[in-house]
Amino acid sequence: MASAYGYFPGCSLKGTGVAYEESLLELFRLLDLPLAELQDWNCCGATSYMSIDESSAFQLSARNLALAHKASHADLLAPCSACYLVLRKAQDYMQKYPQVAREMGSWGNGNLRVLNQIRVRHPLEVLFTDVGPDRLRQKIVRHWHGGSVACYYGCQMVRPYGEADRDHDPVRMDELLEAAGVPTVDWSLKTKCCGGSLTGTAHQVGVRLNYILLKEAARKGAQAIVTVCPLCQYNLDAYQSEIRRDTGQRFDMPVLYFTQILGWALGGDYKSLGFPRAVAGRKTIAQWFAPARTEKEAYV
Amino acid sequence: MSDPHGAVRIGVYTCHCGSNIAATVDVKALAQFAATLPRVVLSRDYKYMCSDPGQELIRQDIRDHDLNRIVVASCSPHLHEHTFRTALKVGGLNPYYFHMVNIREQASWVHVDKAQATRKAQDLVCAAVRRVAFHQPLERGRVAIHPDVLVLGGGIAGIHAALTLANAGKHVFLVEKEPTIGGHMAKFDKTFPTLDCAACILTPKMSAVRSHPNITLWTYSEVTRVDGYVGNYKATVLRHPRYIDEDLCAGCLECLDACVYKQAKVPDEFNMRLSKRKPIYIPFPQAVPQVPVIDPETCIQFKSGKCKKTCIEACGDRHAINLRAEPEIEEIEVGTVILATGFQTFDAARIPYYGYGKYPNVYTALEVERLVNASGPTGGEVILRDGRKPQTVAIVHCVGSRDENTHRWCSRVCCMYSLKLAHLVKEHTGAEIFNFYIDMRTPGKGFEEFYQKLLNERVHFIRGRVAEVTDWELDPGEEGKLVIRAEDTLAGFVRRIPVDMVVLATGLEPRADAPEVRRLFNISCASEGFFLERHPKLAPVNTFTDGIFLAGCCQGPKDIPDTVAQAGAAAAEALALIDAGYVETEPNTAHVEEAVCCGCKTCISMCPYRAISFVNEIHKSRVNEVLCKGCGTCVAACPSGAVRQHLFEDDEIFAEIEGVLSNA
Amino acid sequence: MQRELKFQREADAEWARRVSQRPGCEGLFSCLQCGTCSGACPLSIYMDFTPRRIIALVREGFRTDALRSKTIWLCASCYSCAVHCPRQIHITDVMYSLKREAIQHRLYPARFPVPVLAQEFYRMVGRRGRSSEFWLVLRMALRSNPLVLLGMFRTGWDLVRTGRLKLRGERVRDIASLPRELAPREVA
Amino acid sequence: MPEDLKPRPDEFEPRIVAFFCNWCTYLAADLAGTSRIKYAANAEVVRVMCSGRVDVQFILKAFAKGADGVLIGGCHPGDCHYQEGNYKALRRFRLVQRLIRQMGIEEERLRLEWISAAEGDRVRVVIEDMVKNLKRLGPLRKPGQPNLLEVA
Repeated sequence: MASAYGYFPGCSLKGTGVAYEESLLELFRLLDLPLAELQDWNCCGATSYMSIDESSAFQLSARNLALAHKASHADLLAPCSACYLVLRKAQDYMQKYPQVAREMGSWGNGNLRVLNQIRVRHPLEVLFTDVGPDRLRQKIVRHWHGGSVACYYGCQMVRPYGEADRDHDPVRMDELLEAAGVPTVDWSLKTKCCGGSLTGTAHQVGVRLNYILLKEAARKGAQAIVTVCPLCQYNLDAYQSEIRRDTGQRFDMPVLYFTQILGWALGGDYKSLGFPRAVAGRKTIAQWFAPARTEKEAYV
Repeated sequence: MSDPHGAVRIGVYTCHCGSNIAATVDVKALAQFAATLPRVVLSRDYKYMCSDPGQELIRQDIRDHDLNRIVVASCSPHLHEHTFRTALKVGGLNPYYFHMVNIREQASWVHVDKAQATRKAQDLVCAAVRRVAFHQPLERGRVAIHPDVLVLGGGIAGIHAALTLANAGKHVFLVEKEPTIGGHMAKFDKTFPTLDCAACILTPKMSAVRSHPNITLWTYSEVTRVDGYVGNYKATVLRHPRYIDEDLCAGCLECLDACVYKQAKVPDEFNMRLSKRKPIYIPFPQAVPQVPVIDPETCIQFKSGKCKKTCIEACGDRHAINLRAEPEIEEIEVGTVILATGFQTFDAARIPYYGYGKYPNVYTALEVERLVNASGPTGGEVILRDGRKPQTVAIVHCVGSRDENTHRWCSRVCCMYSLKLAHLVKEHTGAEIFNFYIDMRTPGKGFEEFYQKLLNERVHFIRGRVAEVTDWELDPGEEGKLVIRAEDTLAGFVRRIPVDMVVLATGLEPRADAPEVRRLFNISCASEGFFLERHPKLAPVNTFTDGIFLAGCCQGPKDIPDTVAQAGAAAAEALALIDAGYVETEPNTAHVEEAVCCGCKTCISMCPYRAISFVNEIHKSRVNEVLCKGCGTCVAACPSGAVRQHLFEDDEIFAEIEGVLSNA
Repeated sequence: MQRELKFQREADAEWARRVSQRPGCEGLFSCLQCGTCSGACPLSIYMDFTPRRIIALVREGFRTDALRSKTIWLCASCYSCAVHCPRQIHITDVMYSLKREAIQHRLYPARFPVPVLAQEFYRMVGRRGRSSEFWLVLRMALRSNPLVLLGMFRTGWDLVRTGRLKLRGERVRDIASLPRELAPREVA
Repeated sequence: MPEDLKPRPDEFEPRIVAFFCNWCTYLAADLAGTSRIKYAANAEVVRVMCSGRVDVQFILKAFAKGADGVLIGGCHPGDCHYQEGNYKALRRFRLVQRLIRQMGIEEERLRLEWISAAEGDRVRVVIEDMVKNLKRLGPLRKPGQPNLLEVA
């Protein structure tokens, strides 16, 4: 490993997804994997920006890639599935479409090849390929005493431009968690969309999608859902009380980041892994992860 | 200065091919241009040169204008070179005083700019005119045809071809990879659209093969090597040991009962692994030959050497079982070959969102064929793996067909066999059946009527490709069922339909070993991997290698009627060659100018056919023109230019090169 | 009663051709109308036209019908259609392309929050280089339907007490180096 | 796409002599035709039975007589209709490449491609690509520069 992994947080990990950032940093620290935040990064463009102006959306990505190049990062980690997809899509379009390439020409001092050489990667794929279940297994220090979980991959990480996992039936999160001794349930909604920003715009529709996900995960015997994307986590976590109000169904199901669980298994600290930031299933979370003494304070 | 071709009088004919050429190449201008070329005494353009009047034109002009060289600018020589050479012959000219210019496939059809296409056509004509001046009169050689035929593949195609040839008194070697003949058809229960039972129409033909005096049947065998050329092929056949002597075995099958395995434990390939067989087994009751096979992978004796060998006891003094049997090699000589190697079905697991291999109640169509079959694993009862009778069944069309992510082509039979299975399953179970299709394709005799019949049987037809087969439940009615999610494109909304059983109508694809077979017989594959016919319309069972013919699905997906028809056609093509007794060979062979040959022997190492020998007396090489295939590799290699090739003489090709560059 | 008849003059074939030439919209005309996209789409059941029908509208040139549809705004760009499509059409990118055109020509459904959010997001990122969920949602709500804010109270509080709601918006230091907001282009 | 194939009057149009084997590449070119695949009209085909027949002299002659590029098309390795003629062609090709380099001719002007009877579109790809490269290289006979091959 020549240089450190570049780390592109994206807006969510500084906001509602802060627990993801915390656990990611903690986990990489525990694995002694160097991680350096991209200096002065900007928004990836995301789906909304793409809906207004494609070319400047791509230029936003280009700026980030150029920054990564300047910081001589071979790999750029994008934990947010949306950022991950958008950055990779920008690279894909640069290669496919001359007009896009022309518009992005000003970045990376006009040399687009350098922007394409940067490998935009998702932490899940990094942990799976650069560390792998076997090496992870050896580093496990905490024995799992929680229930079984449902791995939820969401949509944008596995779809067209990504290579984080197989697009229809991803398995890598399951394999990593099982290596950490966590039992996972096999369910069919691993890659069904959570609605993304629709929970904010077409609220009922967005919430409904998350209700379906929670219901099915519960039906398959999962006591928690594990995610790889801040938006998925937010949607599944934050609206459970509302779902309860509308449907009368009480899930109170923890929705965690895979980085939190792996971090915990490697001996990470409860707080620095961002566990207290969960909205739903706080009791379960405390029981599963909090050190006995802090348990009381853990669920406020 | 004197012209070496003084006496040469060339006629050039430009074909419009309707508008195929005329639309992109200015044929008038081309003809006028040709008229200006040296030694061209006549240049015409005509709507269809290949038509009778077109050919008559050439024949007439040869007489009226005593032409002695002919150039035709039209389509690909692969299409009509022979036609025009014959025209010359009839016109009283040696057929090799001819050269053909391809201005259709390689000009008018591939270019858009008329000026450019015309310029290119002119260059090509110019090249031909210069070349043809050098042409010499040539005679075609003759090679005797060996009357025996090799048929590779014992499915319905191979069986039908073999029987047709055998009945015509030709000796046939029928080679099959599996322990029995019958192929895929033997696995079917009924056949569409007539619903007559597959076994009833197939097994008589199978036993006819077995008993036919003119057929040598080698099952459990493969062709490992092929040499020679049309009329004289030598094939090496490897016969895997089945450990039971076909001549000694009476087919009493007592050895099966005697096997120390009281219960069958090995997944049965013939039943799509839906049932079990013993290590010593016979694929199915009507198998031909009626001789069991021992599978060394699972037989205790082969694995540990510690078996009571009860099978041998049971066989008694027939001594048909020989566990020490070795593979046998057979060398045969045949004049022609018919390839009927068939197809394989698409692996449904390649489309994860259809859940094959994940949900036990998702089946492939071929598995269901066995389930509805009276001699199948369930004795013809359609029951799920858990023993339940399905009340609702979904049939998913186009699995591995019409899909850029898997196979682009339409597999042609799936719509019809889906209709058949829908009918049969409904008949067996009374279940409610949903067909999910993109387009219903029923273009065959009685096909559309069959579709109508099923509509009246109240089978559901939903126009929409299934997006997922899943087990997540949204509606109480879906508990414990498989849910089909698809857009009902005609009703105009998305539907979720809970079912007990899903049947995936998997498409047909080339066999995994098609590339090896292709190499073995030196033929081509089309881009999708099926064997390539010589011409899609005019030579559908021929290949580009003379004497090798295609029958059945190895050439592309087709149903049983088409397969049988094609097998008959292939047999007829072979018969035509055999009964002619000989084939004419192209005279484009190599020959050595002994005066120039320095005896360096370079050419000898070049020839893959050992056609060149060294004559020590005169210390020079000599080409055996019967063995020479006319590739010309030796010619190009000869340092002293002593080896030459008829029809591809250096002068001729130089002239052609100068021609195409004449206006460079 | 609404007329259910379409005259050919309402079909803009030239527009269809142009759309099919936009990046990501290739293969529009190879669509089989098999409906796999609609079946795979988690939101098609809420759309006024299923994705398949949008493709049909576009390639037949029914521009306004396509651009006014709610469908394009309900697309959450999960790309499920794209990975399922047997013709490998990137339906998601077709939707994007239509969204952009609808925005540019103000053809989106009135007071429909999605385009509003998109525009707010666009402005915010243009100005600050990063987005802040809090301010974004606030502005969006104010511009579309302020009442929703009431419904959001509970969720909002949850986020505040878990320290996940940042009121101080993030911003890029070197604003100058941000791409100048270019007028939406490629819409012919 | 047809628009791109329209020639620009001023532009240099390279001349390519293509030696195609009768069984694979020539058939591929025919297939391109029957599939109505469109490509540049710069290449003119000389049919030989096998790429193994392509004589060093043919290549030199082509360059001498004004070809800007020479393309040899044969069957894929292992698929030769005459078992191994294409391997012989490959050996000879290597030799000639070294030879023409000595004569100051860029190696890209001589190209050997394996194109099977099924690969109609490959014919387009190869020819289009070769035309692109040759346009970049410019004419073989640059004004003033003597052509070493005139002797051939």
